[in-house]
Amino acid sequence: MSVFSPVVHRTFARGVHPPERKGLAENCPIEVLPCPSKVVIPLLQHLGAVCLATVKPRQEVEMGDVVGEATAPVSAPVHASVRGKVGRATMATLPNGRHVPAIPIDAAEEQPFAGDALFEEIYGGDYPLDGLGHYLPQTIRQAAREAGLVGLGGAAFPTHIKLAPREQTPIDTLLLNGCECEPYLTGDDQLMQVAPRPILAGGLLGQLATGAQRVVVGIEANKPRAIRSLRQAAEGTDIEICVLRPKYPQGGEKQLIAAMLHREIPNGKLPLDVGVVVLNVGTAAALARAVVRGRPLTHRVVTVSGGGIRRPANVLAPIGASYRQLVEHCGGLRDNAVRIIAGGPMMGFTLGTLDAPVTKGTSGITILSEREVRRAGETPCVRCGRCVEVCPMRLVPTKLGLAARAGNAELARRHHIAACVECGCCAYVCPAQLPLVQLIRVGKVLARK
Amino acid sequence: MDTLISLLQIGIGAAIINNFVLHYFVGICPFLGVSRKVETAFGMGCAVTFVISIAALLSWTFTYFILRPGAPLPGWVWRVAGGDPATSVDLSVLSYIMYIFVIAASVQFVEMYVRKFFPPLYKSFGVYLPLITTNCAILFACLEIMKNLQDPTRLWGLHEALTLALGGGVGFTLAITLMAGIREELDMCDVPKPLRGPGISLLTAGILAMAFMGFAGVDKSVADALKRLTENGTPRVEHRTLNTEY
Amino acid sequence: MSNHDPTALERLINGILPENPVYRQLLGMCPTLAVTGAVKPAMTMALATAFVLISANCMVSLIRGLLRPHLRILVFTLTIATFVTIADRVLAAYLYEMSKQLGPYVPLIIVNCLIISRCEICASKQSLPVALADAVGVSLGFALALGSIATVREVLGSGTWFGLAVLPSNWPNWGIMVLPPGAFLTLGILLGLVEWLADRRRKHVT
Amino acid sequence: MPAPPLPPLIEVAPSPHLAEPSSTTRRMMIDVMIAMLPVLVMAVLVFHWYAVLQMGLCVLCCLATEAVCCWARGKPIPLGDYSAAVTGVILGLSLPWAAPWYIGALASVVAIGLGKAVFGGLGYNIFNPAMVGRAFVMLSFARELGASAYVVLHSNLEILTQPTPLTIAKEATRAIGAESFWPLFVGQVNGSPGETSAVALLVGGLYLCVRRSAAWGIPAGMLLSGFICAELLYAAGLTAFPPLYHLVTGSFLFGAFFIATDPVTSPVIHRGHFLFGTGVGVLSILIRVFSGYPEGVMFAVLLMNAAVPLINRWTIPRPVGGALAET
Amino acid sequence: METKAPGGGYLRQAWLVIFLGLLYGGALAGVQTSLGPRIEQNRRAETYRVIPQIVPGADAAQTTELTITGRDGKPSRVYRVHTAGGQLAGWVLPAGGLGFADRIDLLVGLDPELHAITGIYVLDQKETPGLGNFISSESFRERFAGMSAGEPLMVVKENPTAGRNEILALSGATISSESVANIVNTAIDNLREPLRGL
Ligand SMILES: Cc1cc2nc3c(=O)[nH]c(=O)nc-3n(C[C@H](O)[C@H](O)[C@H](O)COP(=O)(O)O)c2cc1C
Ligand SMILES: Cc1cc2nc3c(=O)[nH]c(=O)nc-3n(C[C@H](O)[C@H](O)[C@H](O)COP(=O)(O)O)c2cc1C
Ligand SMILES: Cc1cc2nc3c(=O)[nH]c(=O)nc-3n(C[C@H](O)[C@H](O)[C@H](O)COP(=O)(O)O)c2cc1C
Ligand SMILES: Cc1cc2nc3c(=O)[nH]c(=O)nc-3n(C[C@H](O)[C@H](O)[C@H](O)CO)c2cc1C
Ligand code: SF4
Ligand code: SF4
Ligand code: SF4
Ligand code: SF4
Ligand code: FES
Repeated sequence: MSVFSPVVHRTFARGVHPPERKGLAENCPIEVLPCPSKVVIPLLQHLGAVCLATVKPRQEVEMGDVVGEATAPVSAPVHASVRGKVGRATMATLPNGRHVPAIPIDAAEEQPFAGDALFEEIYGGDYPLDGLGHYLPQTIRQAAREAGLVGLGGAAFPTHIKLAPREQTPIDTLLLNGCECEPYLTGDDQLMQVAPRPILAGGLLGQLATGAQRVVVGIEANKPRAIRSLRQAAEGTDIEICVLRPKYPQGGEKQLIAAMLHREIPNGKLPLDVGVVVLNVGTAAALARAVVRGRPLTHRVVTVSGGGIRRPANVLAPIGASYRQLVEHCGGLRDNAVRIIAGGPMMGFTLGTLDAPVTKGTSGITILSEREVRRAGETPCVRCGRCVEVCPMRLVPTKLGLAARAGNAELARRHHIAACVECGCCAYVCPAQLPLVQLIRVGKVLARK
Repeated sequence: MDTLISLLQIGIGAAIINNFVLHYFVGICPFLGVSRKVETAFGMGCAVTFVISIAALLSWTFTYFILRPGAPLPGWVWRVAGGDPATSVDLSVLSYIMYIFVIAASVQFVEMYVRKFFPPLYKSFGVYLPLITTNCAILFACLEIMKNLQDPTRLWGLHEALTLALGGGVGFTLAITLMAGIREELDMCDVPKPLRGPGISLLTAGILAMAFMGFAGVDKSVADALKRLTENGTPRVEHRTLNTEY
Repeated sequence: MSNHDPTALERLINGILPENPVYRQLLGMCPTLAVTGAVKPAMTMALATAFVLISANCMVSLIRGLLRPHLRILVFTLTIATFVTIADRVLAAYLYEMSKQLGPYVPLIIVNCLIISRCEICASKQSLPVALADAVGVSLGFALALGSIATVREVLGSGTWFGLAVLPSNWPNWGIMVLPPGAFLTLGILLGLVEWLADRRRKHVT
Repeated sequence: MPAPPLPPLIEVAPSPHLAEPSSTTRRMMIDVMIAMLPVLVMAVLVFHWYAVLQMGLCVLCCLATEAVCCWARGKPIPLGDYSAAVTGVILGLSLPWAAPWYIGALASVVAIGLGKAVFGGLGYNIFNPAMVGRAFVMLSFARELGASAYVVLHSNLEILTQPTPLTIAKEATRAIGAESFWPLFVGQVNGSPGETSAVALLVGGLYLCVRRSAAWGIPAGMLLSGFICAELLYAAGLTAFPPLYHLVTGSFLFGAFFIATDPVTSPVIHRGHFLFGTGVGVLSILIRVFSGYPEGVMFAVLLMNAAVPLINRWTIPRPVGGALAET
Repeated sequence: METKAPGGGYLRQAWLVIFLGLLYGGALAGVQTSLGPRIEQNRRAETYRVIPQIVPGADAAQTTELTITGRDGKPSRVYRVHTAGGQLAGWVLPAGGLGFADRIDLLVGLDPELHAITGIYVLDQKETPGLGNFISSESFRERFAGMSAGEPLMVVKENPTAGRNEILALSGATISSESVANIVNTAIDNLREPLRGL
């Protein structure tokens, strides 16, 4: 399509074009999940240290109360997402397989907000885009920290750390990541359509906190409505909207920075080191809410989509709601469902159960049906080099896989295994159906020794 | 010019056509034993090339002046000692023993010299030096030089002996480095169990030897071509007729 | 394995199959590859090697009490080189054609690791009869290996065995078998075969 | 409240959960066969049914050997991936049609057995199986496969009574004129059935490259380097064929598009493809011009196959963001 | 194991080596004196045995070996052969050069006047079995007998013309055939002048 469009949009080198299948949930406005009777709030939803529980069993909590506090610099507090009574601390299994302590809360009958009111509470409110100048950087960071803000784009890195100033490498650009290049996922798209102002306000606050000169929103050309809505809202501000040619994994921050700014992040370094901070659009909206209205992060938009779900939707869900509740809200599984994936189909983890809680990092639940996955058996690598052609990090995935299989750490290191972002492009194109990403994960552990 | 061309011919011949390993089967032990990793294999190749050249220098000297039939030195001693000038002295029966000691001495010498004056070089291939003493590739080079000195119609000079040694060493390095690259790959292949290790290495060497046979005749035609070009500048003068016209 | 020094009989038997120098220990690969284009030169080579090995082993065993580590290898080499020269001259005198055909591979026996390893492992430690038995055993094993490889190569490559035609005259000779690649391929395949048989026996026993 | 049971098929698998549907090993092999069609049509036009006979024999023997080898190792018998069939087709088309039956059969057995199975089967072989088989019989039956094998003096097919272009090039005493280019290009000459028609090979080869079943860097490198090398030698008067002739005669194009491109035995990185192709091109021409053999593609491919592990090592790309500094 | 003082040990070692050196030296000297002549005779017989085959009428016993310097400046061995009656029967030149695969060594027989080649013999070659190795065959060698030694030999693939000094190549082994012809040409060219002078 982009071949015929008059504008040739920017993008990064290599990568793949998986079928987008966004149509399933693209036109579903965000709906609010009816308050579940019970939520289970994991004390670790982010990259960093586990939180310390601050509530006792049978204690009554309000929506927004702190239930776990951060005890280390790289950590973020967690909050109650409903009003209710704390139960006995348990363990929850996160989608990535980790067992972490969690606080269950039995929701009260009476919730402060429900339905549209809840949506209004989370994403409504007025954000004066030209009246934010008075917020001090420390205030912003402090608010982000207290609100338990972590990246909503997937990595769930505590946001206040990202916003901390750096002396050696001043930040010049703040990027808002609205790519959402994973197939099926449409939550960010919807959010940009209905709540552009909080997003932009978050961007401006991020700018204030980091001292960046520019704020740019990166968004793929396949989301025309979101682009229009953001453009409208951004009128009169200095925020730029940069439209990108759709390609996976554009949303990966290294790729995004390469596509938009033509900068390469040295391996082992962070965007900060090249003077860039990347925030997911959802994170930006939550930042604005935390700073301007002092509200913690208690809810997020989750896309429930895929050929294995009866009624694909974008759902605003409280953190700690179980996957089962979301799936049932969306009509339940179809009989041909074969994979339940936390996140999108390219990078997400499969679950063997629906009893996992939604966390701050849950961008979607993808239920794939028999037809959508190809489960051809694995055959030997024919060294065709297709994986090499698509690897956005310019690695040689076939050698990484071989090295992992053979337990050859030296080979893995020689091929820079640590640079892999596990985007899955290589495995996507591999004609031999090698589980390259899985092998590379094994290889990374091996190479570190 | 002719000398250069004939040296080229000897060099090409020793390096790729009559490759020491793949054609004459000498140096098989290091070829199979020290070809697990490319770096070590290359180091071994360099070490062998080095030692082989020194050994060729020494053994040519010994053979030319002492060991070949009609060599000047023993003849002189014989006459000085009052022997009958008509009987020639042939010490070639001592050749093998001499060569073996020449090789052992070269290895010792090279090791000492390199350690003293080129420590970085020593670090990179010094460890292989002692392994080389019993390497037949080096003795083989000495024997080839002997063969070409014993035949009075060939009577190689030092330059020819050194070219053979250098060509042989380069060919050895080429073969062992290629082999090492392949073996690193083989470690990751699903080779049938009985063939793992030496079996598959030999089969690979066999295929490599087949591939190298493609060079048969290259030394001769390159030399011929160069001769034609340098002699009269008229290319493709051939003393043969062709009955088929295209 | 028992930890007593092997007896003469054990040495003899071990050398032939269980510790076959070529198939099990990969020693002496160069002559194994180089002279096995036909059975006749292979057997001549085996004979020459046997002569050198037996003489050297006996000699070394005789003087073993006098040997010091740093001079040991020197003495071995001197001994081996002398016997090789003798073998070489005898061949040239009585089997001139064969000697020409074997070319440098007779003198190369000097550096054949098979011989020096037997001197080192057995002869420099054990008495004359044991050293002799060891040398005979290993020589038989070596001859067996050379003979088997040469048989495959000569039969397939020339249709003959020991110069006698054994395949029908319309058999197309596989020329490659008598060329260098044939040597590598045959040895590789035979090694695999021996390994496979040994593996099966091991499984059978347990 | 008991949780309702999940559908029975729910499974756990590593990401990614999608795969490019058209990308399979089998599909690549089928592409080769499709690309081979024009070549086959020309072969049948030029050599009549002889062309197919040798090829059919080789395909059958290759498939049989593959089945036996896999059965012996207790592996599933993977004839469905068609790689053995491709080996058979390429082998059959590269042998002189008139070679006795046992040559095709032995070449096939060696190709799959020695060229492929001993390394572990599909994907593991270091050397191009078809070329291993061909080299084995070429070195075994030099008489039956040499230059004279192509010439059948009393054949009623006129083409077969002429020597092959390469023989002529090797023995010509003067440069060969331009008037004979056209038959070379179309394929109206003697030779192995797969190699005579340059135009059919170009069509098939381009299809392979466009389909990405073959890496285009290999033929590109090979043609470029072959041309330059031949030009230099021609200018020096060492070969009777102008460079363009060298590219369209013998198995140069066949090699460039169908043989050197075997993914298993060529490098995996683009820069490596080009290097590999360049090596094959240069060696092919050098061997053709200087060695005792009329054609060098087979040897050149085998030689460069041996260098592939080294090429792969030398061409490891610098990852985006550079190498991780050693800590 | 030995428990002698090191000094004594070294001394004994030195004696041992000297003793062994003498022993081996003696053995080699013995071998050389007893077998040397025989080996020399073998080497000679290799050539002499075939002389009657390549120079008709020659008697191997009536052969003298000469060393002359050829045009290339290197010493060359040649054989002057005689009939049993003592008449000059011709010359035999050892010659060598590269063939298809490796060195080819030949003997070339010439008539007394150096006008014609009387025959050739292949002493050593490693050409491809079944192809190039037929240069050793009787039928190939015969093609050289009677050719002129005054002008270079030519190799053709079919229908050699009588009187034009053309040799029919072995089919499938043109290169080996050419190599042999070239070696013969070079050897004659190299030695014709010096031989004339004898
Ligand atoms: C392969 C890959 C794909 C990603 N795709 C997206 C994406 O589509 N949208 C997104 O917001 N973040 C994506 N991320 C996460 C971003 O790299 C980055 O962590 C995020 O944009 C930072 O913002 P946050 O901290 O607010 O989440 C991806 C990461 C990787 C490694
Ligand atoms: C892949 C392939 C490889 C070949 N390799 C050789 C070769 O190495 N030597 C050869 O003589 N012919 C080879 N041929 C056949 C030649 O291309 C050509 O047909 C043949 O040499 C005819 O030329 P000639 O009559 O001069 O031998 C090969 C053919 C193919 C298809
Ligand atoms: C394996 C193999 C071995 C060969 N060996 C020889 C050889 O020893 N001598 C030779 O002249 N040609 C040999 N050739 C043939 C040459 O490549 C070349 O085709 C031939 O000399 C052309 O001669 P022709 O025109 O008489 O067929 C061999 C070819 C092959 C494939
Ligand atoms: C483009 C392409 C070219 C191929 N060329 C060859 C070939 O030249 N010889 C061969 O044996 N197999 C060839 N194959 C088939 C297959 O890759 C080969 O048998 C593998 O080497 C077997 O592991 C080819 C396959 C493809 C896709
Ligand atoms: S895409 Fe798959 S088959 Fe191809 S080289 Fe990569 S790992 Fe191997
Ligand atoms: S190697 Fe890593 S970075 Fe490259 S494509 Fe594969 S998963 Fe992505
Ligand atoms: S001769 Fe040397 S390299 Fe060969 S096996 Fe013996 S010790 Fe190893
Ligand atoms: S010692 Fe030499 S001759 Fe013996 S096997 Fe080793 S390399 Fe070959
Ligand atoms: S969804 Fe696009 S990179 Fe994550």
